[in-house]
Amino acid sequence: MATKINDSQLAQLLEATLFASERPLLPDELMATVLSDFSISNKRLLQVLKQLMLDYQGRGIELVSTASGYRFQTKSEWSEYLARLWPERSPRYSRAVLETLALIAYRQPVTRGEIEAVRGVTVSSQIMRTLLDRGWVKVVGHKEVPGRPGLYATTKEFLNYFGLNDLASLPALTEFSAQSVLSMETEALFATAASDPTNLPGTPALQTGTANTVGMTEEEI
Amino acid sequence: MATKINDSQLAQLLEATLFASERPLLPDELMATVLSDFSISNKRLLQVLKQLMLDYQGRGIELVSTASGYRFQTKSEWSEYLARLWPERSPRYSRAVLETLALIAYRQPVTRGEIEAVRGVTVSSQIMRTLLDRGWVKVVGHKEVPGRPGLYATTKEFLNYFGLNDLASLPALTEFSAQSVLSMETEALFATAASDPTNLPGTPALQTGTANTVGMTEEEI
Amino acid sequence: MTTTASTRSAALPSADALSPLTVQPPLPLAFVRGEAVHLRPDDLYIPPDALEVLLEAFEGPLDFLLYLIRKHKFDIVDLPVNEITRQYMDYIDLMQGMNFELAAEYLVMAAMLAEIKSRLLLPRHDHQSETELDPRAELIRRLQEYEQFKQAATDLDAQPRQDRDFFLVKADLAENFAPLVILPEVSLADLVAALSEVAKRVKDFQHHHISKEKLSTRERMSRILEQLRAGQGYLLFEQCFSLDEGKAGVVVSFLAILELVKEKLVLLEQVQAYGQIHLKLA
Repeated sequence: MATKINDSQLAQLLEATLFASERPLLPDELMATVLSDFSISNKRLLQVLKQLMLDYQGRGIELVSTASGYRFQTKSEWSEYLARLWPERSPRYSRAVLETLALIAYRQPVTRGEIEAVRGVTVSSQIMRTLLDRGWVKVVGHKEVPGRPGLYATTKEFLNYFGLNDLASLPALTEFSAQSVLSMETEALFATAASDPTNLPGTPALQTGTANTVGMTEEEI
Repeated sequence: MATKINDSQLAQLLEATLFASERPLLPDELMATVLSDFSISNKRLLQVLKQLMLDYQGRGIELVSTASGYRFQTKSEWSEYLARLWPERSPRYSRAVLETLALIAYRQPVTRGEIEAVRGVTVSSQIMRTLLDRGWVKVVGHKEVPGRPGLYATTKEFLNYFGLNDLASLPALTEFSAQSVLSMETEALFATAASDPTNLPGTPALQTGTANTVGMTEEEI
Repeated sequence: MTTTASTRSAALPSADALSPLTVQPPLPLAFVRGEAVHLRPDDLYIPPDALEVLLEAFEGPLDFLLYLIRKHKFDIVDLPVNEITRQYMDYIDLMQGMNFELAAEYLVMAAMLAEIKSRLLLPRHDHQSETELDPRAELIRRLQEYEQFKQAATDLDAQPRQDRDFFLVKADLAENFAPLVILPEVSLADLVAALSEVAKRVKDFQHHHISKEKLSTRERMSRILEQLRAGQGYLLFEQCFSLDEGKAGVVVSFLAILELVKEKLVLLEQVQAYGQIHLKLA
């Protein structure tokens, strides 16, 4: 190609350039690099760029003009889907997070101070934020003591996530008070769960306990 | 958007995806990520991709299918101009590198010794290093002969880099028959020599050539 | 890359031009097989590195032999060993005469050519079968094979290549793009394990007998507190009960209210006897 270029060719060259470039390009930069062989007025360049913008209406990407130059970008309506191309895996929850969650589940409604009293360590704001952001716990009220601390409880999403109908379906812990028994029972729970994954929660071992308790409750009424 | 998506929207989403992705994407990968919410048949996906390819005819970029999937790339007619944006990107490769690469591509898996037997010269470690560093070849095993030499094969990156779907898309090996004509290269050579009798060693013409060749050798990788 | 190829090959004629036979200068600079080699004819200057460059122009003895064959329009399968050997030797001798260090492969090839030539010179015996291998056969096969890959290398180089013939493209992401974060998985077993960890650490934990009833009550406590918040801090006593939950539900709600009052989270108000009872956030 000589020093002449028609509008269609110019549009193609600009398109290829702006897509291939890692950063936005200003008209001056285009003139100084890919267009240096051609004598193109600034006005014509801007016209062709404008036409390019129109060409991409109704497509999945658009040509935009920013302070640092022209660049192609994806249309905002597809961002949600594009996010799935690069999912970020967040790290596993720490023991502190799991313990806090367990205490909120079993002792709700409960204040942070009460959790700290049982755990024997401070519960950081970060831990509470993690559980609140996950949508598993929420503040259901405030305790009328100095400072009016928030009372935390688990949410419906918490029950849904763990496949529970209600909190009563959480594994019972009454029988686990003795440490040795506790670990054995836990092991049994895991073993049963592993052999029959469809039966969680409420593995046979657990169900016995549950049935007893619930049964008793009903008879007591 | 629910689980329904029309062809135009699908084309837009694919367009946004393939432009946003840093690497080519296979239909399966598209299905598992951006399209996971929709129930789209493989046939429909391929149809829309084909339509997208057609949409970009007459533009500065094109949608192509490579070994690692679909990707957009600039049309080759603009490479001369685009190269000005990244003068450092396009290294030249020596004949030794190219012959070695060709032997690995067509004869894989192949040992260095086997390459040397065909080329009639030693294949330097530098040549193998260049190809390995480039990610175009890799050691896929070892030949069970004394010394257990490495067996070389080409990689997916090699195919992607050369815009190929698979090894079968490589140019067919030329069969040089008994009556094989002079290669065009050699013919051109004689034409030049004949038309320019001054083109003897040491003439300015050769010197220019020499300078070029030497310079090139240094640039070559 | 095609430009590179042609630039390279443009230097090739010099190989022939350098042949010692065509130059007629007064002062030979070297003697090769008795013949004078005049590297510096009157009107020409040879750059000292020209021969070296020439050597580098070939990818080895096979490449050079191919060049000689093609130059003389010989047929590979009809390899005229005498002529090729003569030319090859001239070249080698010239190089050695110039004290250039030749790659060993060139000398090996010279020896092979000499051997083929001598075997061809041997008188053929009548009893030799027609099928006996032509001493040239192996060399011809290698030349053909090499030529094939030499061409393949050229073809490969002509193949459109990334960053030379095409460039990869990329669009930026829209401003509203937010990465998808995959949250960690937790199992019920993890929760039980976590609680048992706490239990192990805290001795008096065993005094907190957490039973099913207790749990139902505590869950109901949470729910009532929520209802209270939704109702601006007030709730009718009856609103805490739902008939379709049956007696069990009523009992759980009642226990929850009592517990809430006990924990001073909720106040009960009754303006007049037998009047409506209100729950009020403490």
